[in-house]
Amino acid sequence: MEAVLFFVAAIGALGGAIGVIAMRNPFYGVLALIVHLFSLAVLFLLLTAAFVAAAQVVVYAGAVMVLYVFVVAYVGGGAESAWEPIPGQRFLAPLLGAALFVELAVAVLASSLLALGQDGPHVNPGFGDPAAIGYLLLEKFLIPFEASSMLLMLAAVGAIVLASRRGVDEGAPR
Amino acid sequence: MTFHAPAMDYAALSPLIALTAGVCLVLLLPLLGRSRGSSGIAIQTSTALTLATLASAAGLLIWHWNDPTELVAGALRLDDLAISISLIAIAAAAFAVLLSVREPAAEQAGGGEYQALLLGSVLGMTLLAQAQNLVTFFVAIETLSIPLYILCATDLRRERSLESGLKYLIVGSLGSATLLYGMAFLYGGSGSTDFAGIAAGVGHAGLLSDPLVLVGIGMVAVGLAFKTSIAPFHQWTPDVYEGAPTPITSFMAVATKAAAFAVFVRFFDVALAPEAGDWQPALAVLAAATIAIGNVGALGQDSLKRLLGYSGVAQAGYILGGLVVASEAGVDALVFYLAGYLLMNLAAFGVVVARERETPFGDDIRAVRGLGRERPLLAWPLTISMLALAGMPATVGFIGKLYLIEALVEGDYTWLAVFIAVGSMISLAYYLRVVAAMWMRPGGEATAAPAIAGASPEADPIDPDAGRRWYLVAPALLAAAGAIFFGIIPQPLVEFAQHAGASLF
Amino acid sequence: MINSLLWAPLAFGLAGLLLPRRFAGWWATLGAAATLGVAIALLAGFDSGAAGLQYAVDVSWIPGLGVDYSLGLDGLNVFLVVLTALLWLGGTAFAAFREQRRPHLFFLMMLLAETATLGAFVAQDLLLFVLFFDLMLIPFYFLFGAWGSDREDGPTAAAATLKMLVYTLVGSLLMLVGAIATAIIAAQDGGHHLTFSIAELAKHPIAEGSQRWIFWFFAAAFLVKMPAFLLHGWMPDAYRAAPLPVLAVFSGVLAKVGAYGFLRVVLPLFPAATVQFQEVVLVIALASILYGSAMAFTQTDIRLVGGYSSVAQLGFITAGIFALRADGADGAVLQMVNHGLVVAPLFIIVAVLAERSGTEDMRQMGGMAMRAPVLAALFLIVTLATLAMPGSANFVGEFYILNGLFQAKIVYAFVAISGVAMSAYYALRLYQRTMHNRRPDTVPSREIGLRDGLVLAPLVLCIVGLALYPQLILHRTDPAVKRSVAALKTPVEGTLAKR
Amino acid sequence: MSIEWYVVLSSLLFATGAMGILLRRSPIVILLCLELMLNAGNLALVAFSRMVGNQQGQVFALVVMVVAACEVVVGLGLIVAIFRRKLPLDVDELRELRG
Amino acid sequence: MSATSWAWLVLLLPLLGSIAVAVGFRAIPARVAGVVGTASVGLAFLCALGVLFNLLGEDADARHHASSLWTYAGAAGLDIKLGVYVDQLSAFMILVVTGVSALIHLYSFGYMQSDEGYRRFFSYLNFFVFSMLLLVLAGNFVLLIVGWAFVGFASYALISFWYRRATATKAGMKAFVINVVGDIGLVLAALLIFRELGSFDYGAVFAHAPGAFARGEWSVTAICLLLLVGAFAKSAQIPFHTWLPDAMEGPTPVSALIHAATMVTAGVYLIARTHVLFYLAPTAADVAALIGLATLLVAGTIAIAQTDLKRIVAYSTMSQIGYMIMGVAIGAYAQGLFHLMTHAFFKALLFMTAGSIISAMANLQDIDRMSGFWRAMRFTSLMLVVGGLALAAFPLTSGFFSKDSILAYAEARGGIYTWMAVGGYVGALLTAIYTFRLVFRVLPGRPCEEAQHLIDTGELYHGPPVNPASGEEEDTEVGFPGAHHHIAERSWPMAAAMGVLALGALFAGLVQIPGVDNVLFGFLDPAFADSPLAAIHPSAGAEWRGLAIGAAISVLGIGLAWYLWVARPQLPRLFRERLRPVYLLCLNKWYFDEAIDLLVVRPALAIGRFANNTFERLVVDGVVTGARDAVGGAGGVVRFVQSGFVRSYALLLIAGFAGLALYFLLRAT
Repeated sequence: MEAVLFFVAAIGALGGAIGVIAMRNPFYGVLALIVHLFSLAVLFLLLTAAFVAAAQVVVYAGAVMVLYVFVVAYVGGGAESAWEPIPGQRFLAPLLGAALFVELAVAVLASSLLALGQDGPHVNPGFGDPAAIGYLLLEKFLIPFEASSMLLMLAAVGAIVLASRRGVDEGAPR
Repeated sequence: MTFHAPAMDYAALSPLIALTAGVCLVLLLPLLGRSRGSSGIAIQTSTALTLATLASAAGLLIWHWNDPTELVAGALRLDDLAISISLIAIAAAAFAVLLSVREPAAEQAGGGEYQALLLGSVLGMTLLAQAQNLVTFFVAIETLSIPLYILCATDLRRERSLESGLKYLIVGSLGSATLLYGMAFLYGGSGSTDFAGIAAGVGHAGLLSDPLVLVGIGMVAVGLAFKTSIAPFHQWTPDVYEGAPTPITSFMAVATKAAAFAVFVRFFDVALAPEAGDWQPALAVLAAATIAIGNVGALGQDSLKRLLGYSGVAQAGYILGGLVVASEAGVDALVFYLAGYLLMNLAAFGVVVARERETPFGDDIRAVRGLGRERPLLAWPLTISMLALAGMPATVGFIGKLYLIEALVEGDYTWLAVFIAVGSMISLAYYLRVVAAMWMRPGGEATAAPAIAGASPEADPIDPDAGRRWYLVAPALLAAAGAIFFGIIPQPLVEFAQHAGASLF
Repeated sequence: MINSLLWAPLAFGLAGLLLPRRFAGWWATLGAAATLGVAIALLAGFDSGAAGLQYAVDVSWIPGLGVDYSLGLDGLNVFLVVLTALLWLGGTAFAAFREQRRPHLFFLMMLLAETATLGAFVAQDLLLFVLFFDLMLIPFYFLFGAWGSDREDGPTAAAATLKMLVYTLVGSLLMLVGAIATAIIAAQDGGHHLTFSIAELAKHPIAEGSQRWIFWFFAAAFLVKMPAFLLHGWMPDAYRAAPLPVLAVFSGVLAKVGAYGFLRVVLPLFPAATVQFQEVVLVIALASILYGSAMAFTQTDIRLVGGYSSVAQLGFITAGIFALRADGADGAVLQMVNHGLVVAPLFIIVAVLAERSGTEDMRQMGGMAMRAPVLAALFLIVTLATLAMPGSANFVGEFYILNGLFQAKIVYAFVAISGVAMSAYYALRLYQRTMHNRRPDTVPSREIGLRDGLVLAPLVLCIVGLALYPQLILHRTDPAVKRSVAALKTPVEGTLAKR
Repeated sequence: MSIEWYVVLSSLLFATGAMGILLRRSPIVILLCLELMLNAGNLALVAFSRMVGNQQGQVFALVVMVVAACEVVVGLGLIVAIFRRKLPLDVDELRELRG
Repeated sequence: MSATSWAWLVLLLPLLGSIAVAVGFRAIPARVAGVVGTASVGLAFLCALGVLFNLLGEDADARHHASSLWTYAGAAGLDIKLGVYVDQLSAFMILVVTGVSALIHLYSFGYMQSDEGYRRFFSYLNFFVFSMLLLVLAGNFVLLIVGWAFVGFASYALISFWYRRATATKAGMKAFVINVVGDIGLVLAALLIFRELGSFDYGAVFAHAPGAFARGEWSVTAICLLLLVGAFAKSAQIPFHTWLPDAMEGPTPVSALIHAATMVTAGVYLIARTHVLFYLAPTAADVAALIGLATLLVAGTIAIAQTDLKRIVAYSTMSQIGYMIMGVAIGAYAQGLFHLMTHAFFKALLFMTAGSIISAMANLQDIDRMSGFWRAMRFTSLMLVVGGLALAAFPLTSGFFSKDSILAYAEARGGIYTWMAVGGYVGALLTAIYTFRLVFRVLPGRPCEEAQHLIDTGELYHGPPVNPASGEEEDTEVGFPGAHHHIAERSWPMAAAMGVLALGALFAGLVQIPGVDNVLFGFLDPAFADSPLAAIHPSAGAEWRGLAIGAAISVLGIGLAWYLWVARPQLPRLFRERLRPVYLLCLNKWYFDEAIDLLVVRPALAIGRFANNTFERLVVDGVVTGARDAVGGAGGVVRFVQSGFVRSYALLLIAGFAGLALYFLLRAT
C-alpha cells in the first residue's frame, strides 16, 4: 500500500518537475509545479511529516503559486523561442544533470549508513505533528524562526521597492 | 509535553535586537516623514538613524568582547570571531551608508527602504557570524543575501543594475539550493543540525570519509565558495560588482566575504575538522585556481568596479589560504586580512563613487586620469589602496600577506604561499595601471565620447564637485590612513585577529 | 642615532610638503645634507676593529609575527650607508638646481626612497630587510614613471617602469616567502619561538634541503636587482625612461642592495646551499661581466653604456662574493662603494652633456672638451675610475676580487679579467665620442656650470681620495666580511702558498 | 519503503531542477526550477528526519519553505521591474555585463 | 738624506709639477707652465743624482733599500704597501728617465710654444715622467702595475693630445687598449706570484723564488710568460707592436720621450727586474729572446719600406728594443740596459731632428717629398747625421759599443744564442741601411720646395695645415703645434736639448769600452749577482772581434745605402718591381694590423652586435614578453568565459560542483 502511494507520488513529483522544465509556456510550467508540490505533500505524509505536508499545500500551492499566476498573467508569459544562443549548453546541461544525479545517488547508495536501507525507526504517534514542531520552533529553533519572519518582511519591502512605480516615473523613456 | 522556554540572555542578544529594531525604525520613521511630504529630510533622518543603529550595535558587540557566550539553546555563539567579523561588516555598512548619500539608487528606493535593507543584510551577517546550527546558518545566509539581491537592482533606471540583480538572484539561489542540499546530507549523516552534533557525528569512526558526508561537505563548500566568490563559483562577482550601485558593491565586496568566511571557518575548521584531511587539498586547489583566475581576469579591465571585482576574487583566494591550513594562525591571518581588506577596498570605492558622480566616465579608468594633479585628496586614497591591495610594504596589505604566508608555511602549504606571491606579482600589472593613470597621465579630457563601460546611456546627472563632499572624501581618507597606519603599526590589528582566532581553538 | 639617520630623510620630505614649491628642492637638499652629516658622524664613531654590530637598535615591532625593528651597522654596510647618503645629496642637489614638475611630490619621493634604501642597508631583521627592499620600489616607481621621459622609439615611461617593478618583484615576493620559510623552519627545527633576527638565524642554519630552494628565492631577488645576465631585461627601458638625477642614485645605490643582500643574508643563512651553488652563480656573474661589457661597447645611447657597464661591474662584485673568501668579499664591498661613486657622477655628467647637445646619442656628440677643460677633467677621472685604472680604488677592488677568485677558482679568474680589457674600451669610447674628435655644429662646448660643478667635484674628490687610501674601507670591512664568510666551510683567507 | 528511495528521488528532482536552470531562458521558469531544487532539498531533509527519528529536519524544511517564498517574492518583483523597464524577459538578452 | 728619501723626492717633484700646472691652468701664463714643468723634471734629475751618490757611498752588495709610506690596501692576508725599492737598477733607470725627460721638456718648451694646449701638454708630460718613475721605483708588483698603467694612460693622453684629430684619438685608443692587455698580463702574473709565494713585495718574492720553484717548473714559466705579455705590450714587441707606429700621431716630443727614450723600455726594465724568475724559467726567457730577435728583424725590414719620416724612426725603435729584450732575456742584463741608455740618447735625438725637419716641411712627414735640407738646416742636419751614426752603430759612437756588447754576450753564451747573435748582426745591417736611407733621402740633393723657401726667404714654409696621416684639412687650433712652427735653428731650447743629446749619442759609449773601462757594468752587475747568467763574461778578445764585425757591418750598410739612394737612385725602384711581394709585405708592415683586426676586433664587435640586435631582443626580452603574453592570454580566456550569459555561469557552477563532488566521492572509502 505504502509502496504504491510512494510510486504514484514519486511519478507525480517527477512528472511535475519534468513538466516545469519542458513546458514552453510559463503558465503550464506553473501548473506542472503545482502537481509536483501536491505529490511532494503526499510524500511528506508518507514520511510522517504531517505539518510540513500541510504547510506545503497551504503555503506553496496556496499563496506562492497564486503569486506566480498573477505575475505570469501580468507579464504575459509568451512562449520562449527554441533558439539556443550559448554553444554547447544544450549538450552539456543534460550531461551535467545526469552526472549530478549519478553522483548524488552513488553518494547515498554507497554510504555505510545502515539506517538508509531501512524504513526508519519506529516513532511515537506525535511525530511531526503541529504540536511537536511548534515546540521545536519556539525552543530550539527560536532564533531561525524569528529570523525567517524578519526575512519575510525584508523580502516584502524589497518586492515593493522593486515593483513599485517609483522606479519608472523617473526612468528615461526608451 | 510541556513548553520549556529557552534561556534568553538578552544582554548577549542585544546587538541583534538593536539591528532588528533599527530595521523597523528606519522603515517606519520616514513613512511618518513622507506623510508630511518632505523626502529630503526623510533620507537624512534615515541615514542618521542607520548610522546610529550601526553605532549602537557595534557598541553592544564591543561590550561583549572577550567573553564568549552560548545563546538560546546553543543556536548562537557570541565569541570574538563573531564579534570581530560583525564589526567588520558593520564598518563596511557604515561606509556604504555614507557613500549612499545622494546616490540615485538610494533615492529611487525611497526614504528608508534602502537603508533598511542594508541593515537587514548586516543583521543577517551578524547572525551568520554567530550561527551554531544548520538552520540558523541557512536562514542567516539568506537574510544577508536576499536584501543584497534587491539592493543590487535598486538603481531601476539603469539596465545594468537590474541585470546584476537578476543574475545575482538566480546564481545565488542556485548556490543556496546546493548549500541546502549539502546541509541535508550532513544532517542525514550525523543526525543533528547542530555544529557540535555534526562534529560528533562525522567524527564518529564509522562515518569518517563516508560518501554521504563527504559529498555533503562538498556541496556546503560549493555554497560557501559561491558566497565568498571562489573560482569556479566566482563568475557572478565581476558582473554584479559592476552592475550594482557602487556603494552596494563596496558593501558586498567586504561584508559578504567577511560573514561568509566567518561561517566557513566555523563550519570547516570546527565542525568538519575531523574530515580536514579530505577537504584541505580540495580547498587549497580552489584557492590556487581563484588566485590565478582573479588576477589574470583583472588584467586589461577598463571598468574600475569590474577590476575591483576580479581583484576581490583574487583576494578571496588569498584569504581562503588562511582557512585551508585549519590552524589558529590561519584564522588569525584570515581575520587580519579581512580587516585590512575592508580598509583597502573602502578607500578605493570612496574615490570611485566620487569620480562616478563628477565625471561623465562613470567608473571607467579614464575617470581617474590626472587625478594626482586635479584632486590629490582623491588620488592619495586610491593610490594607497591600490598599493595596499598589491601587497606593497608599509601598507596593511603587506602585513596581511605576510601573515597569510606565515600561516601557510607553518601549515605545510608553502606551495600555496608561493602561489600567493606569484599572484600578487601579476596583480601589480592592473593595480599599477590605475596608479599610472592617476599620476602619469594628463588630466582626463572631461568632454569625451559618452559610450564608455560603466556610463550607460541613462547616466546619472553629474555633480561637478562631488570630489569635495566630506561624506565621500572623509571615509576614503580615513580608510587610506588606516591602511597605512596598520601597515606601520600592525600590532593592534594583529591582536584583534588573534583574539578572533583564539575563540575557535 | 641610527634611527635619526634612517628617518631624517622622510621627516624632511614630509615637512617639505608644507613649504612653498620653490623651496621644496632646497629643503630636500638640506635634508639629504643632514642625513649625510649623521652618516659621517656614525662613520666617525665606528669602531673599525670590531666585527659585531654597532649602534644596534632592537625593539619588538610585531610580536604577534615575531618581527623585530632591529637596525645596526657593521663593516658590511657602514660605507654603503655613507655612500647612499652622499649620492642622495648629490642627486637631490642636482635635481634642485633644475625646474621640476610638481616639486613637492618629486622631492618627497626622492627622500622616501633614501629612507627605504638606508633601511634596507641597516635592517638586521630579515623581514624588515625584505620590507625595505620592496619599499624602495614604490618611490622609484613614481619617480621613473611620473618624471621620466617617454620614448617615441620605445615604451612609455609608465610602461617601462611597470616592467621594472614587476621584474624586480618577481624576485622579492619570492624572497618574502623564502624569508618567512627560513624563520619558521628554523623555529620548528630549533623548537624556539619565531624570530627573524638575521644574527639569530645565522647561529643555526636550517636543514640543507630547505636551504637549497630558499637560496634560489633570495638569489632571484638579488640577481634581478643587480641586474645579472638574463635577468636584466628591465634595465634598458627603465634606464632610458628614468630622469637622470634619479637614475644617478638608483644606479649608484640600488644595484648594490642586491649584492649586499648576498653578503648579509645568503652567505650566513644558507652556507651549505651557497657552497653548493657557488659555481652556478659564478657562471651567471661571468656571463654578466662578458655580456654587459659586450653590450656596453655596442651601445650608442650614453645612458645604456652606463647601464650595461653596471651589469658588468655588478658581475664582478657577485663573482667576488662567490669566491667565498674574505679577500674576494672585501673587494666586493669596496667595489660596491667604488662603483656607486663612479656611476652616479657618470650619469650626472650624462645629464650635463645631454643638456648641451640636446641628444643622448653619442653618434651626434663630440669635441665637447674644447671649451670645457674642467668638465673634461672631471669626466676623465670618472672614466678612468670606471675602467678600473690601476691606481684607482676600483682597481684595488677588482684586484681583491680577482685575487679571491684566483685563489678559489682560477679558471673563472682568467675569464673574468677579460672583462677588464673590454671595460677599458667602452669607457674610453664613451669619453672620446663625447669629448673628443670633431665637434658637430649642433653641439656647443660649454664649461660646466658652477652649481653642477659643486655637485660633481666632491664626488670626484671622493674617488681620488679613495684611490689614494682604499685601506680606509678595507680595514673596516674586513672583520665583518670574515665573519659572514666564516659560516662557509671554505678556506677563508691567506693563500695556498706552498711554503 | 526504505529511506534510500526518498533520498534518491530527491536527488533526481534536484538534478532535474538544475538542468532546468541550465536550459530555460524565461526568468519565471528559472524561478520555478529553483523551487524544484529547494523542494528536493526539503524532501531530503524530511526523509532524513524520518530516518534519524528527530524532527529537526522537518523544522528545517519549514524554514526552507519560508526562504523559498522570499526568493520567489523578490524574484517576481525583479521580473516585474524588468518588465516595467520594457526589457525582454529572457536571461540571455540581459548580458550588458560581461568580459 | 738616505737614498730612499731622495727617491721619494724624485717621485714627488714631477707629480707636483703636473698638479701645479693642471690646477693653475688658467691662472699661470703659458711660459711659467713650461718653466715649472721643465724645472720639476730637472730637479728630479738632481735628486736622482742624489740617489746615485747615496748608493755609491755604500758597499756594492748593500745597495738596495725598501721604504714605504703607508699601507695602501691590506686585508684578508694581502698586504700592499705604498713603497719604493731602490737599487742599482732603479737608480740607473731614474737617471736615464729624468735626464732624457728633462732635455725633452726643454725641447718642448720651444717646440710646442704656439700650441693651444701648451699647459695641458706640460701637465701631461710631467705626469708621464711621474708615472715612469713610479714604474721603475715601485717596491712591489701592485705598485709596479699602477705605474705601468699610469704610463699607459699618459701615453694615451699624449698620443691623442690633438684630440680633435680622429686619427689621433683612434691611435690613442689603440695604444691604450693594447697597453691594458699588457696590464692584464701583469695582473695575472702578480696574482699567480701571490698564489705561489704569498707576497707582492720584490724583496720577499725574489728571496723566496729560488727556493720555491724548481728551474723550469710550469708555474714559474707561466708567471714569466704573463710578465712577457706586459713587457711586450709596453715595449711594442710582436705581436703587440701595432700601436707604436700609429702613436706617431702625437706631437714629436712625445714620440721622443715616450716612444723612444723611456716608456718603450719599460719591458726591458721589467725583465731585468724579474731576472730571478726568468732565470728559473728558461723556456720563457728563450721565448722572449726569440721574439726580441724576430721583432728586430721584422721592424728592420718594415723600416726600409716606409716613407713616413717618424714611422721609420718608430720602427727603428721597435727593432732596437728588440735588441734590448733579447739581451736581458738571454742574461745580458747590464748590456741590455747599456743599450737602453745609449738608445735613449740617440733615438731621442733622432726624433727631435725629425721634429725640426717636419716643422720646416710644414707638417709633412713623407720623405719622398724631402731633399736638400743639408743646405737649409745645417744644425739639424748635423744632428741627424750624428743620431744616424749612433743608431747605425758606427764605430766609436755609443750605439756601437752597447749593441755589440749584447751580441758579444750572446755569442759567448753559445748554443742557439750564437745564432741569435748572427741574427743580431743581420739586424744591424738592416739598421744601417734604413737609417742612412733616411739620411741620404733628406739631406743631400736639390732642396725641395719647402727647403728652398726656407733658404730664400729665411721664413718657414706654411702650407695649409693638414693631417699628415689622413691628409684632411684642419683648422690651426688643432693638429700640428699651433700657428707657428719652430726649428732647432730658431729656438735655443730645442738646440740646447739636441746638442746635449748629441754629445751623449756620440760619447756615452766610452763608459764601457771592453778591456779599457768598466764603469757601468761595474755599477750594475751586483744587482744581478743572484743570477748565474750574469757571471758569463765574454773575453775582451771576443768582444773586440765582435766590435770589429759590427764596425764592418755598419760601414757596409751605410755604403749600401749610399749606393742605392745616392749613386744608383733607380735601383730601389727596380727592386720594388722585381720583388713586389716582399716589398708589399714590408710596406704593409707584414699585415699585422689586418691580422689583429680580423682575429680580435671584428669578432668582438660581431659578438657585441649579435648580443645587441639578436640576443637581447629574442632571448632577454623574449622571456619577459613570452611570460606577459601567456598571462595576458590567460586573461583573455577568463574574459571570454565571462560571457555574460547567466546560464553559462550556472553551468560552470554546477560543473565545478560536479567536479568537487566527484573528488569527494573518490576520496570516500
